[in-house]
Amino acid sequence: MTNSIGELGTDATAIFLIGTNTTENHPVIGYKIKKNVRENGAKLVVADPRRIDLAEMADVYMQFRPGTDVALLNGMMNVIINEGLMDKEFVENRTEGFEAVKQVVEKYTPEMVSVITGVPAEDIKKAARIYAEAEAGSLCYAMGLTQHTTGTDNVKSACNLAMLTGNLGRPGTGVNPLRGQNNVQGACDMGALPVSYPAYQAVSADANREKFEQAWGVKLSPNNGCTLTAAINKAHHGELKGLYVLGENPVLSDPDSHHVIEALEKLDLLIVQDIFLTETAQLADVVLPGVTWAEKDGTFSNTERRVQRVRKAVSSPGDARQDWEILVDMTNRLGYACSYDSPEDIFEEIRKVTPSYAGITYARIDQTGLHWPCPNEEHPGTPILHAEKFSRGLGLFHAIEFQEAFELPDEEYPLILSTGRSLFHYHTGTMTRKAVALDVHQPENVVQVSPNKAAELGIIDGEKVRLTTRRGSIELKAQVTDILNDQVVFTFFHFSEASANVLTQAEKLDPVAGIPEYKVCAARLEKIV
Amino acid sequence: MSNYTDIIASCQGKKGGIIEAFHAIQEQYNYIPEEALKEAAKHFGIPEAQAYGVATFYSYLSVEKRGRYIIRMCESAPCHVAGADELLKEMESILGIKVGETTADGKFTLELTECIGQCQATPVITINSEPHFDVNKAKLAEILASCK
Amino acid sequence: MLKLTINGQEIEVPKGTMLLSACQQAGADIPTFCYDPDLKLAGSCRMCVVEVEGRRNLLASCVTPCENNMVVSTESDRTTEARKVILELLLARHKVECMTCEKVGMCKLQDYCYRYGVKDSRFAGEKGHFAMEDPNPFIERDYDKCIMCTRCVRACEEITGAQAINVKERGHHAKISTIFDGKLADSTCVFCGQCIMVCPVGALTSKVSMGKGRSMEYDRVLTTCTYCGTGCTLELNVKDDQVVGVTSNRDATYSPVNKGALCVKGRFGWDFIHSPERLTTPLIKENGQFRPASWEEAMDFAANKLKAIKEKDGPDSIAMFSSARVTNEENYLAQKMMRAAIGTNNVDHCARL
Amino acid sequence: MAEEQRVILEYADKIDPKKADDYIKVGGYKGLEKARSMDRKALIDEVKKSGLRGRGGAGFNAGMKWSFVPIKDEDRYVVCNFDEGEPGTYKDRIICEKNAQALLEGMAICGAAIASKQGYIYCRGEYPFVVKMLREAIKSAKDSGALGDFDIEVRMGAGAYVCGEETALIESIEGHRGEPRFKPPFPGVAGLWAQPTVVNNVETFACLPYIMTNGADWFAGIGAAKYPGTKVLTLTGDVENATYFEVPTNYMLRDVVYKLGGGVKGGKKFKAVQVGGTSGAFIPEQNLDTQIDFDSMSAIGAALGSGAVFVMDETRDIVDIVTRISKFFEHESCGKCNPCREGTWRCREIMEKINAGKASQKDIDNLMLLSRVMKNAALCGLGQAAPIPIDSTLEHFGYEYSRKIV
Repeated sequence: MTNSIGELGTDATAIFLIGTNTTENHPVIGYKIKKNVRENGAKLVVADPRRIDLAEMADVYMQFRPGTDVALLNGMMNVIINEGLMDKEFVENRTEGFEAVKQVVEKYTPEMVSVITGVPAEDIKKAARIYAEAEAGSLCYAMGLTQHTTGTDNVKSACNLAMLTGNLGRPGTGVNPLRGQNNVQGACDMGALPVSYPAYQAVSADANREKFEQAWGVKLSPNNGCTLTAAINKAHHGELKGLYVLGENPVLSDPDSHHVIEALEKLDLLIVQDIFLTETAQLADVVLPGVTWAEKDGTFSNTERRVQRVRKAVSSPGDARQDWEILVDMTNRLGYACSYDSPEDIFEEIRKVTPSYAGITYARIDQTGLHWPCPNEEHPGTPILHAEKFSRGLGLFHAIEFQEAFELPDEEYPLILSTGRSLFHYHTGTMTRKAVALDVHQPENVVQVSPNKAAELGIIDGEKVRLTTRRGSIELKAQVTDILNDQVVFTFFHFSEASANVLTQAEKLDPVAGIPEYKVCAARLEKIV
Repeated sequence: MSNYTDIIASCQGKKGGIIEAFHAIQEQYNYIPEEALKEAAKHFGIPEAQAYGVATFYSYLSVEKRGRYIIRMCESAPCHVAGADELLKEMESILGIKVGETTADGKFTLELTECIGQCQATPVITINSEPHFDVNKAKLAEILASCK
Repeated sequence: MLKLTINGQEIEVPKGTMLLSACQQAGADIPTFCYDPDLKLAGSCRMCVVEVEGRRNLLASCVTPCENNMVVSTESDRTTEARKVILELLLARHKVECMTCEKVGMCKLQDYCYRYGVKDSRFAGEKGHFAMEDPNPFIERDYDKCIMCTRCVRACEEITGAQAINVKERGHHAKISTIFDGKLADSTCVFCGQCIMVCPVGALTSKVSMGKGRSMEYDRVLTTCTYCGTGCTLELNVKDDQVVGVTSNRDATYSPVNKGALCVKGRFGWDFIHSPERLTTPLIKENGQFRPASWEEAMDFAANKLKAIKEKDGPDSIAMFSSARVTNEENYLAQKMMRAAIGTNNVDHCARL
Repeated sequence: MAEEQRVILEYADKIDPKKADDYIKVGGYKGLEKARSMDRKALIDEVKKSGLRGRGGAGFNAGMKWSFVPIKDEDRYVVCNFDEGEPGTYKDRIICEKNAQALLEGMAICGAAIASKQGYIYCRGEYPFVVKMLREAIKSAKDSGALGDFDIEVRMGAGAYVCGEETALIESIEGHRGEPRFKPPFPGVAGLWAQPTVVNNVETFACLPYIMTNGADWFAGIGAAKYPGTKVLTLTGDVENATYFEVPTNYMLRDVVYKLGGGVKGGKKFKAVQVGGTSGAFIPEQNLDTQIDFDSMSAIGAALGSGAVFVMDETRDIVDIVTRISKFFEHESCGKCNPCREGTWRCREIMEKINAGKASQKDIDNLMLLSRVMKNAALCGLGQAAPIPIDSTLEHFGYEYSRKIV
């Protein structure tokens, strides 16, 4: 997030949510949005293919066809430019590349966009006005925006919209990705990415490499690594031989599970370090028992870049071992000598090579966490990014054309399948499926289908049905609900018994980020006879 | 009988008018059915639990099905000293039901009420909000017989 | 500034200050049930009444704005009498089962009865009986213990925005209820448990923690939630080296993101920690079957194989999936291991999934 | 009825209250005309000068109340409290049924004083026929042009005595549970929809046209000096003439019972009179020589309240009646505050125990303790007043209790 969570509850006067079912996936952020709308009269615009909880209280709700995000955002920009609602001063002083965008969005009239997205032109206009005219407009998104073959384009379009309206750099504004996992921000910050060292220092830049070579006292590879999804493909092709999986469960979380399993089975060595014998661990050659967050010390960085403490509360069971100790041990066995006394000791090293974390110490975040960038120990942290200027200087507009999703419905697979999370479970269910109350409350997967479509297919609520794509098929209960339209079905990916990712496609990913298109693929729903 | 939506819509534009809508619903149904309550909550933009809280707060509103004729016996002090207790016993015995109950044929529901502001002629009962004055045993039979 | 005399002490407060806050500033400990600094004022429990010279009635300090020259007494005979009677009235309706009540140690009714020496109630009579229904696996609702402070209703509306509950009926028949007093699961409830957080008595408790330990038996360890990226802080309740529950600290210093508010996963989804299915020993697969191994053996096995692959096929034939769930420190070590020890940049995690 | 002095009810049954024209023919809407010609401050001063005090029970100076209303950009409301729920009271119904236009005119005068264009009449749910009549009366007044741009909407209560409390009434108009708010803020500053709001009783509003037409001095000269004007009373219970009367406020209570009321029914002896509705004090024979005005009644520990006069003869069982009254309060407590919700319940339990002859002196002591705490600590007037019948009967009719104690 460019801005902090608290601002959504107090400072934002208009909130535009696209591709985030906030009350289910980031409940506490959802509370703040609701409170701001109810008590302070903040305006709310919701764009989502499903009429989610927050849509009920929205000033404008846009139920758009999955995968048409760019068209929708371009349409809003078209309205803003044509109605003279853009922030000219901001665009002139703080950005570049606007003319190209202006040219592209010119043809995205609300009427034309309405045809693509299925959203009434009038609603597009209303939404655009609310966001553009807001004193402080916050744009929030989650995986609904990013998990597309055009994910990067979608995000760039969202940034275009924010820059066009000057909704950046002030309290209550910002482009705010709501990140789905406790420490996904931190994992990125720490360089668990194939192209960068900690703090997003590109591995391809010689200066960076030299810096780390010096810090670590070893020669480093100048080549970008491969992404997670690419690694699976490489394993499939036999190019990747060994894989070390730390607390991940790609069998359930990665697209096209059959493909993933085949790939993992082809490996010479699969090491899995986890707390349970996950679906992925079951395929491993060696399994290393790590510990839960309740059993360890350390830090997590949340979606607003706030670094906070994690504290050990209880001992770990049996011979399960601190994850950091396992990693240090392995590193030593691999021939690179290193030793640390504690997680804090590791953090001290992190500070030295991670400029944005340099000013953060365990002592400083003992009570209240700090937002990075925090370059020195006197620095108060940075809740709001881009206040004076963007990291690159001027904000760069990207002119983006709408492209259809990779796999569109056809006669054989006439529906659009979108996948995501439920309030009651988390990711691959490794933890929540073993949390008794959560699993009792929601013990199995469902596929959400509109009343019309259900009636057309002769399906009744609660009936077991078959959901099929070109990759595979799962059987699960139908949940008949009017929150989605007749062309779309939705299911959750937490349940190994009926795993959504058996169905999703891994063939075409976003070319830049490598993100899979979990939000759109062609599917068929059938009654089981 | 008009449907809930139409009845509720007739209170359109009355800010905070959910109680008015409840009255209108009761006029048709003698109680507030669950669906009507939900519809009213939606119409007036208030949470369902709150609408239920409102409907159950007021003694003239009921969320339970009642008879076609709702008889209410005033038991406030002026009616009390005028013999309300005995009259009530008489009513219970004629109708064969206790206070709060509805006759098997769905005709009468018997309820108690506090003062209805007709104390010039105690004891008083109301039948579907219409007051009957100086009620005694003889008059009671007559009044009940007039309910078809 | 306004000048007041509270229990003989002169203090100054800014205009708009409520009497309760002024009294607290003057060092008075005023009992409250319905007052909650994070919620709208109710002024209904009347426990916080104080005596102000020249006023016929006692004033509820939580809803009375300070006025200049008020002379206030917070523990006068009249206030004590009123508080004792209120406690006795509440006790008369309360299902007293402190022996097994989850809230012991955190129960305001119990604390205040102790403070004012209220052993039993002179007004004991009929008890209301509210059916205890709710098959949900998270929240135990025992309205025979409810004291009608309505903090749960306000928290549900004002903190979470779920608006699932409200007060139904009136007088002593009044009760906290969903629409038609139905199950929470059929309402707009999202099982965040904020109602449990604000309940001052044992009416609302966690089913997941039931019977596992009471507040004086456990320590609270402040940590950050393991689920979504919001980064809520919470307190793990630890008794005998076991997590027995989750509570939250509502002070923004300790809970800057969520100020004590949690979601269903954070508040009720912790018991996997002690799941019997946890991995407790390293495993090595032989002939398609796992067998337990020592750490030495397992680490050796893994390291030797990795080294062999690197030798044969080069460092880029090895990859690591680090994790969005482990700590920064562990992620740092993971990428450092791949880069410094293996010699590849093939490290990624499920940021995109 | 030579004893009466009819001001509000002068034309009772001689004009059709629904018809503005009928009212105008007997001088109606002249007061409003005059009020509108006046400067707001002068108008409020005139009402202050008349000494008109609230007829709903609290007896607050009406002009004074209006003067607290801040005149800023926001809307302001005039609300008529027509929730008369005090058992034995029906004078507001009579005023409406006989002279509804005076109420409408009075509300419009108040509207002129606080620059409000919207009035609400909150009528109790027990009077659906009066609601209907009022709506016709409003339409007629609007059609005649007499009300000008002042609009009045009638809202119907639904059976909750507590809604007679002004903030509970406001909550009810807003479509909420009729639970009283804590004060401050007072409605004059933040009332209906958090806007400045004047809430007055039907009778208070109905006095205004006559004050405006005849002058403040005229009104101030009627009845008791500190509570001038007339008061509509309703007589119930063991009295020959169980009906309504309008009398000057310096009228004597004994005369209410014996002259207007025609004495105790059936020639029986007088035992007690409860004035002001069910929350009023029970007054024994020795206090009958008291003026009915607000202050004189307060002096004997009673209250004029709504003007209900409930007479009990020598055969009446005071404890039984108070037991019945305690049940009333138990039923009508809104349940918001502890002292009232729990207190009214326990009062009823103890009263029933006493009435059944099963109580001891200990129970009486507990009752008195409870009563004191309710008066001291309850949130609103309902809980504070609920013990008054108990206290006043324990004081004046203690022997009736002693008789039943074991």
